[in-house]
Amino acid sequence: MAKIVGAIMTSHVPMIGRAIANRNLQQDPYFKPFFDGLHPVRDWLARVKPDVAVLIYNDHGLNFFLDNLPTFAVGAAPVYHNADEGWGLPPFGSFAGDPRLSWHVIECLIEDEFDIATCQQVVVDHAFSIPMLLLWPDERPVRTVPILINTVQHPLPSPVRCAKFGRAIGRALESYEEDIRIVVVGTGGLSHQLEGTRAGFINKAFDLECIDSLATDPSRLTRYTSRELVALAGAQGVEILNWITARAALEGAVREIHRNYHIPISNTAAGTLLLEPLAA
Amino acid sequence: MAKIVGAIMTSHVPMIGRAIANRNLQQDPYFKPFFDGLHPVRDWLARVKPDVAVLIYNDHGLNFFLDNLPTFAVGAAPVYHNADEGWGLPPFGSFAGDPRLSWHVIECLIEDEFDIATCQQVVVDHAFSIPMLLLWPDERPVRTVPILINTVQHPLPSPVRCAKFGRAIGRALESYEEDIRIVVVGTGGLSHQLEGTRAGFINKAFDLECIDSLATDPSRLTRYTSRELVALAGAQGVEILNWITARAALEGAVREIHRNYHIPISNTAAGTLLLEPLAA
Amino acid sequence: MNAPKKHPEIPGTIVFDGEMAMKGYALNRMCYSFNSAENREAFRADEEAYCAKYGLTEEQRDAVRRRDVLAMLEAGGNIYYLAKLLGIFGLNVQDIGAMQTGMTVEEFKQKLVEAGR
Amino acid sequence: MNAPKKHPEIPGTIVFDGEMAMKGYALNRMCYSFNSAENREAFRADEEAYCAKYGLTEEQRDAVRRRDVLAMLEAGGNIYYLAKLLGIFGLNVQDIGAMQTGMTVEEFKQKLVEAGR
Ligand SMILES: [Fe+3]
Ligand SMILES: [Fe+3]
Repeated sequence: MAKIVGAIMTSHVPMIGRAIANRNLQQDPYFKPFFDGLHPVRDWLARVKPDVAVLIYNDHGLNFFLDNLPTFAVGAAPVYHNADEGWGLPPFGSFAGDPRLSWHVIECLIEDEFDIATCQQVVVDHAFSIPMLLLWPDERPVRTVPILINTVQHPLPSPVRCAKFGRAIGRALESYEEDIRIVVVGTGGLSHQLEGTRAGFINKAFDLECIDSLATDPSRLTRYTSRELVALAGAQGVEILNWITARAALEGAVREIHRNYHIPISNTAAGTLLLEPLAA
Repeated sequence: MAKIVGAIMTSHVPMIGRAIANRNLQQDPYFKPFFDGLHPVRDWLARVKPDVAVLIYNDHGLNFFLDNLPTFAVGAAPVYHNADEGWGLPPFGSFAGDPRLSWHVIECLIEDEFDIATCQQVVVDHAFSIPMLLLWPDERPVRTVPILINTVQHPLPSPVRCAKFGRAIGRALESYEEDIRIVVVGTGGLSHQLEGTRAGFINKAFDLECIDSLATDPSRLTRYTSRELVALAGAQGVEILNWITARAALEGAVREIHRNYHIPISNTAAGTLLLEPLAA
Repeated sequence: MNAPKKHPEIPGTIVFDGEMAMKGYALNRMCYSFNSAENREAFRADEEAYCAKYGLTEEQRDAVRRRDVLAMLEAGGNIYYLAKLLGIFGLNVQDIGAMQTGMTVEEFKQKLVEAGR
Repeated sequence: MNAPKKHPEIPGTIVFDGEMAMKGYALNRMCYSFNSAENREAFRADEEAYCAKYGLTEEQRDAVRRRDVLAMLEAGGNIYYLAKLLGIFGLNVQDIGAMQTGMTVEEFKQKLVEAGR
């Protein structure tokens, strides 16, 4: 049977792409505090060697438009191409899919009454490619399953619904018959806001509360509405929904392997968190 | 406050389009038994004069492709155009939307934990246009809200989930603040199958069971899985999910105003059912 | 929930599930393009080139060449998309019903009329 | 559930909900087209014609002409789509952060560094 070996949450700020394209920048004082936080995660990955990464993220207007914007979507393609998003980030190539696992997850989620969209083709954006390159800078040893959450068009799914969705994803993965090791990756956040007169908003206290809650008591975050998350974490900080969902894929008690928090990368408070199920 | 005045279920067989384009055919013995069943429904509509029709139907590969196929979707456009589906049915023009009501429904459904896709543009197919023309042959006096259910790509939503979805649609409509009268229309069915060596499959006994159940005890239909509906009603007969959803929008006891059942139109058992909430 | 159960077979019916969807994507994508009259024209003008452009598998191309509906379904074709291709060939749902069941179109129509008795 | 409650205002923030979506559709649809380099080129070549083709409202065209981000948001623009248009103007998220808050870019960056203290 398949086994979830852990959950990684990490930011996907486009500016990180610069320091991926030019690795020298990773030693630059601006980027170093964030990249230093990734080494323990890469060491852990080298040790646990997952076969598959399930990426829980939000599309930023590359793959989906407002004419058909799913609340939750699951990719089921043999390969996912990263593409031009229009504002200058160079694409980072392609990522192998695992359509058989995708369809298993889709079957389970529909049976569990999640009304997902199924996507047999997905162009993945920086919220998928940047975390993949952060976690596996030199090779692409894992197959991937993209799971997308709407953070573009309100009403967004509530934290409660996302937590239920994450738990259902976890159950689906654990019921897969093949003996594979799966890591769940939630991308985005932490606090930031791009638009409006509150642009540049950061909420360090709330970010630290989020990291603590996800590590020790994730139910604390499900008290909030998605609107309240916008107020507390900023309009884009609501990407914490991806973290909440990824965290909920782990059942039972967890062990915190690593955390990192740094302000700023571009307009964003950047964070990383690695949790392992205690049973693992 | 808004009020649901009734639910109409009717078939959307493309061949009906011929007798819409050429009304003389409606007196032809092939079409007459079906069209005769519509007169009491049109009389009822002339009497209750709804302001809005909410159409619950399935797209047949015109608006959605497998790259982004929602389980449930809600349209929120100011106008919906009917278009060429590739196999010869001439389009029947355009239908006015009610985006404000659409967004109200969307807000309510997300709050109720239905993971719908939102669609600010929808090209409607024969499953929308044919019922509209059957119900309002001479004018277009209602605004519309399209609600789409996946019947193309398995896994489909279960009858249980569809019934919950329908009830949530009903609650959403009834909580709308404007004093409007709304009719819910479920389209498609009844038993038919286009593909495979079982093409031409019809199940009269099951169709009559469906009509009876929806009129008197809709919970009987939610015992089935969607796969069982395929076995019992045919691969396309599974469109009964649209009827189940529309019926569930009505709360409490209902009065049956009219029913009609006739085999065949093209490959399909064609039916019509009109129910009114007893409280109305 | 646990792993979805294996579903019982439904006689004479290929349920279009993930398995079939994986197989049929190229064919279905081509068929979806036929919502546009221009694309239907391009297919008519050069069928082989059009199929190649959409990367159809050899099994799919062969089924299309032979106008063999059952083979198209076996190759992962979904009937809702196939209907657009079959329309180009001048086949409606009663024609393909007859083809798939090995009847004449008249026999197929008669079978449906009798189902109502 | 009953009618969704009116949500409290969030200072300095326009929540992109149905209300804004209804207002902004034409602008957002244009911006979505800028995922394609060819379309970005066409916009650069003839901005007015490109805006007309997508049916922008006068309010939206005026906001685009003036490179006024706050006005684009008021006109229903969604930041995820607007970012593609702003990229054409050579503006990144820190540039527009400064514009919207009335700071210089250096001041805006400094404000972010200070948020970490
Ligand atoms: Fe983001
Ligand atoms: Fe149909």
